[in-house]
Amino acid sequence: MKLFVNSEKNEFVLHINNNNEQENTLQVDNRMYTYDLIALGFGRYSLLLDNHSYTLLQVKKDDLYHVQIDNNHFVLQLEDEHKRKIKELFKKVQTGPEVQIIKAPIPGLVIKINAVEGELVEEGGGLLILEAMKMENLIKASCSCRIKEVMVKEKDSVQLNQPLMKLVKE
Amino acid sequence: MKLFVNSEKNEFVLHINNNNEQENTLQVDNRMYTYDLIALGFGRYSLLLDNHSYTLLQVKKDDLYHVQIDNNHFVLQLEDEHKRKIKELFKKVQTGPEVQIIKAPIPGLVIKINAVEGELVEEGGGLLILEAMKMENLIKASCSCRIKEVMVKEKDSVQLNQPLMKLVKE
Amino acid sequence: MFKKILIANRGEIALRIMRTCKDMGISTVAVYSNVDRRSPFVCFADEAYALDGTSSRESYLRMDKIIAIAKKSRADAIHPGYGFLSENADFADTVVKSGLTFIGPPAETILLMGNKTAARKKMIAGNVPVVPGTEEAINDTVYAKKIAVEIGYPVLIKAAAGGGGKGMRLVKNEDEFDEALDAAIRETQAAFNDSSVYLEKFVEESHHIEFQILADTKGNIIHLGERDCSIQRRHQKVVEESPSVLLTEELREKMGRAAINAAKACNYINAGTVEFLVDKHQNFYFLEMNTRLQVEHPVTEMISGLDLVQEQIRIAAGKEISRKENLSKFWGHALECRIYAEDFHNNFAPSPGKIEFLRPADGPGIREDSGIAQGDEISLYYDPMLSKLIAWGADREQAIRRMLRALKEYEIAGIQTNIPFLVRVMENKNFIMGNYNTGFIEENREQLFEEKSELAMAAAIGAALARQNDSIQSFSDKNMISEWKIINRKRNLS
Amino acid sequence: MFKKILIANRGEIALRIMRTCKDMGISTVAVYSNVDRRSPFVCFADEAYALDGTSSRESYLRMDKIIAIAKKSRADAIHPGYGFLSENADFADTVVKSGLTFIGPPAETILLMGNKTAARKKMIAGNVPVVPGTEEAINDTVYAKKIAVEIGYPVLIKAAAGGGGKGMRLVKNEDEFDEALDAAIRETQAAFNDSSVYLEKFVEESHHIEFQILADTKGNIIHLGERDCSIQRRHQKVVEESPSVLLTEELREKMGRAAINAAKACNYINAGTVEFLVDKHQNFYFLEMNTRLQVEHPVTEMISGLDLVQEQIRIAAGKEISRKENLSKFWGHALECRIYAEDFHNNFAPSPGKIEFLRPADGPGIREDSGIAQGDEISLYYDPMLSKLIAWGADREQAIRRMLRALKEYEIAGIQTNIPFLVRVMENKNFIMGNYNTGFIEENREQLFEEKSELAMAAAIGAALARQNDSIQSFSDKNMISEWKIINRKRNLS
Repeated sequence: MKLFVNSEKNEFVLHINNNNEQENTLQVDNRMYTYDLIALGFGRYSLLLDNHSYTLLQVKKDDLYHVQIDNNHFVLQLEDEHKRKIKELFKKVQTGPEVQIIKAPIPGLVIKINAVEGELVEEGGGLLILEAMKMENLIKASCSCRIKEVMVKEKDSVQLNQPLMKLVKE
Repeated sequence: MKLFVNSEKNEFVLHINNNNEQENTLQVDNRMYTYDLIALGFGRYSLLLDNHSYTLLQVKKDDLYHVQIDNNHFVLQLEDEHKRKIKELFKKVQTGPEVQIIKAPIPGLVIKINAVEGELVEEGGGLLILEAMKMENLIKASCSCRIKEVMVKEKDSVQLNQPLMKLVKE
Repeated sequence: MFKKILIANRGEIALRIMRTCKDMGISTVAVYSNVDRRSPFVCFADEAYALDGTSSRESYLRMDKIIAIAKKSRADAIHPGYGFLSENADFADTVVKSGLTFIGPPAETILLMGNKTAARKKMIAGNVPVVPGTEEAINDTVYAKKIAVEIGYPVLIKAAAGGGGKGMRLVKNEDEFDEALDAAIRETQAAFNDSSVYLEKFVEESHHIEFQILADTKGNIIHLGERDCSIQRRHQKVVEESPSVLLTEELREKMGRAAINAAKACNYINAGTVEFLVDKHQNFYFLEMNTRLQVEHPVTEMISGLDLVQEQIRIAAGKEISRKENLSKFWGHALECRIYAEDFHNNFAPSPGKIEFLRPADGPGIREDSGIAQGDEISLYYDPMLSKLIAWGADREQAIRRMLRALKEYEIAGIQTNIPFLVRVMENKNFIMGNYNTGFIEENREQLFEEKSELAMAAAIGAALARQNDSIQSFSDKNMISEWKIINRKRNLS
Repeated sequence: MFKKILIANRGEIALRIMRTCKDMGISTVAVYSNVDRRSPFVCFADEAYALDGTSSRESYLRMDKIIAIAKKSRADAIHPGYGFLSENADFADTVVKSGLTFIGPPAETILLMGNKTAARKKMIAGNVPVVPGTEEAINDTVYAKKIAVEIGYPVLIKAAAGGGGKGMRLVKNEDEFDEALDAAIRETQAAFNDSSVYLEKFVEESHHIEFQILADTKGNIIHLGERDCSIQRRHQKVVEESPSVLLTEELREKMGRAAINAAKACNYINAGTVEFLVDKHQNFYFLEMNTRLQVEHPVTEMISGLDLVQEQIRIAAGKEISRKENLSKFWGHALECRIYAEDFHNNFAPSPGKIEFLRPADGPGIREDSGIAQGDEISLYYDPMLSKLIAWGADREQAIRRMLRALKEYEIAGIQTNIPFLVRVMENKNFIMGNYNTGFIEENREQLFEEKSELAMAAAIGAALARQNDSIQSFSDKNMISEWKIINRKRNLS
């Protein structure tokens, strides 16, 4: 089986052979490894890769795999060849201006909104202040954009990943 | 609701009132208590009984409740009035000689059998030797009885609670 | 000695205090807010009473409810922990007036040292060097800006009422002043119900070094050496250690003497901490005195062998402290890392959620003071600190290696924590060499926040294999069922 | 220094050794049997290799496989832990001949001290007092019985090849002799692959006191004081402490000197333990020397501040030990409790099963050396020890109180453990007063094995409420479903 695994920085192409022979092997970017994976329960796995031992904590959320090793977090996307081809086709037909949704990085209370609809903001400019766990957190613009829509108001309680503002790159 | 709870040594009669008023109360052997129970997951419960705090680990096995508090183990039987009446009726019709099944207190390997069928054994007499975790364990007779049946042979592997011998009190 | 103590706090510190109570044979009473009903400290207490409220203001800051519960449960004394009501003179006063013992200094001392501007004045009067800044709380923004220019940027805006980094803002130039002041006022109001702030010069390249003080009612007053708390994020301590690599024997003695003088100046009783800034020329300045148990007190416990909570309780009960001389010889070296529920790649933003799996570290040299259990829900209502990991070593190098090992061993799933950040601190060459100050995080940004890819391949392979493993398992379950069906069909046929 | 060490062991001790390796920057290689694939020590190692076998004989006792893996993984050295091959001179010899370093004493020393009867002879020759008994291993039952009468009952039958209580039987009179001898021979054969046993007088009301020795290749040899290991069940230690309440300064010095002489007599190198019996008149007798790391070594680590595994590795690498004088001043007091998977109400019979929930203890003064994780399956193939809980206190009283607190805090579900038994030991008045010897469990049966009912009512109420709670929950789930059905039906209608 061929699989594409993407993290923020890397892409790995995996070929997994599990023909139930003596040793399981897999190929990553042209190098062969033996492997042994065992589920420990509670989303924990023990992986031996060429006898190197790794303990993984793994949760799947919305098609993304959140994997933790030695307290390093990785967010991974897994695709087989079929899925990848469909996605590439979709990409080609996408056009239009780039729209960006600013989402709440933490749940909290909207203390102050610094931007109005239609306004042009600089990259790094303060958009709004979220209070959580008694600390204030300034949410900044990730690009120089125009505010298309402000989706919350002051004193709103917001959930994790709740859309706060819509920005358009012009 | 009225409940009878039996441990090896005690019996408690409980009346639980949970009419969803402000405070939950229950009555044990004529004394009233306020209570608050909350499930913590994994079979753990936090119980506040007249504000005294207990953490319980609980597993149900074969109709018996195994409860652990502060690392003290209790094996409890719960019956409502209906179940108790039926049981009492059954008890009355039971007669005949007392048969006792010696069960394996641990899983292990039968090393040696010291008793033969038909033999009379003293209370505390050695019946067989089970090896587990590299240590030998002598299984003793719990009463002065006659061996009715030997249900295993030497070198057998036995499971927890597997019947080993049948004894009859004469 | 007390028979029963009410702990007016939550989380790890409530549990920590209860542990010493148990060791001393003293019964414990917990009070809890609605969201904390499932918390380990509630389960661990001998008795627990609901405060019937969710926010701090409705629960852990409600003196009336807490004192009523103390009365109802027949507690003799109240331990306030840190934060919440621990530095509230009114509370200390009310506790005493209710006929109970407050485990902490007298109300007058709290009042004096709790008001950071009043404390500064007292120190100036006693010739203890203080950081240049305003002597009074600020009411007037225009005046404040003038003072800031006089002191010279960068300046710190600080809450007059409290500590813990809340309400604190670093202002690098005048343009930032208004916004920072607004935010500081809002934060201190929310945290301490008091909006007074003051200004202080921001001493660059400084060490934050504090001395632990113990003073009893019999006239004994000692210090237990220092803690270096210079590794801070968002003006809150993250890593603390004792002894400090910066202090010479001579400087330690000088600062220790100043710390004891500061404590004497306010007639201090019980455990307290005198905080100093030490600049690169080894000049030291009084910052503030914390009139309570410090979060990082375990570091001092490890190198002194004392139980500071036990000393607090002994002092409050009118007994002598169990040691009469200053601590000058330390037993090895100790480090503490605070484990927070936060996403360090996202400016240390809080990361609430449910703890799906928890396997803490253990082994030689490792102590943990934890407030959490598997299955707990970490809410946004309180401070995001989950636990404190403490490592002891015969020397600093061993303590760091052990801490690093424990951090890597620690398994927690369901929420993000700052553990990967702490790992990087322990691996940081400057930290290992002892070459750091309060600017550490800023100066080592690159290494501390670097995206790591060394384990990415193992993660990728693990994810792919786990997906396959789980689908094979459910597949073979199905096979099992269909085989059983076949057997049953055959049975039915025969 | 070594770059990579293979640990030829399992469970808590494998993990313990790996921790020190990590602290020293040394890579670790685990070897594992089929049932141990999921064990924490396999997950924790840098590399792990299957031994492809289940019983000890097929796996952890297979020298050939272990050495082949060491070669394959390019390890420089092998640490044998305790038990298994740790006191097997052949193994030590083969390791060295394979060009690897054995972390332990030379093969000749193991051979000499490993044969308990040969060691006894050596000690007699060197005028170290030994317990009366047979000088040779027993081959002849009739002769053995004659000797037993000469020594005088009660006598102990002991395995010549090993320790750890395996193959040991107490015989009170001649009637019990044959059966006990048979059992001892079978057990020692199974555990050590050697059926030789010998006889020793059973010294009643004695203390089991041992001295920790460190000796390097540079000629340094020191002791680190004693451990009192008199609390034993089935001739295996359950609770150990240091210092011993029994020893005076004078006796400590005398025994320490005898321990060092014993070590010198066999040209000892590395960490080792000299075991003595001390009778009620404070006479002491050499029992045996364990030529390996002891299970209870953490107790000495706590009161000395040393990492004994680190010292072992340093010595094996040809370096000096990090301390040159005997330990005469102890840092406080330390206790160890061994946590076994066993049912103490059923004569400490092993209790295997799956660990359904695990929340270990933590907090001030508590260290744990654990080999388990939640979800682990505890098998019957190996020793039932799960973990070691270590408590440190400024004095013995505080150490006991902290241990008691930690034991009560420890949550483990799915298997039975001896924790309730350990709690009773810590609560036992004789133990608290230090008034105990190897007969402790026998003499305090009543209190130790009493059926407790104080918490029975809370358990009963908890069970009843939990049953109700769970049924209400499933009931309300059903309600939810039916309401959704109604909503959907309405939707379908519109």
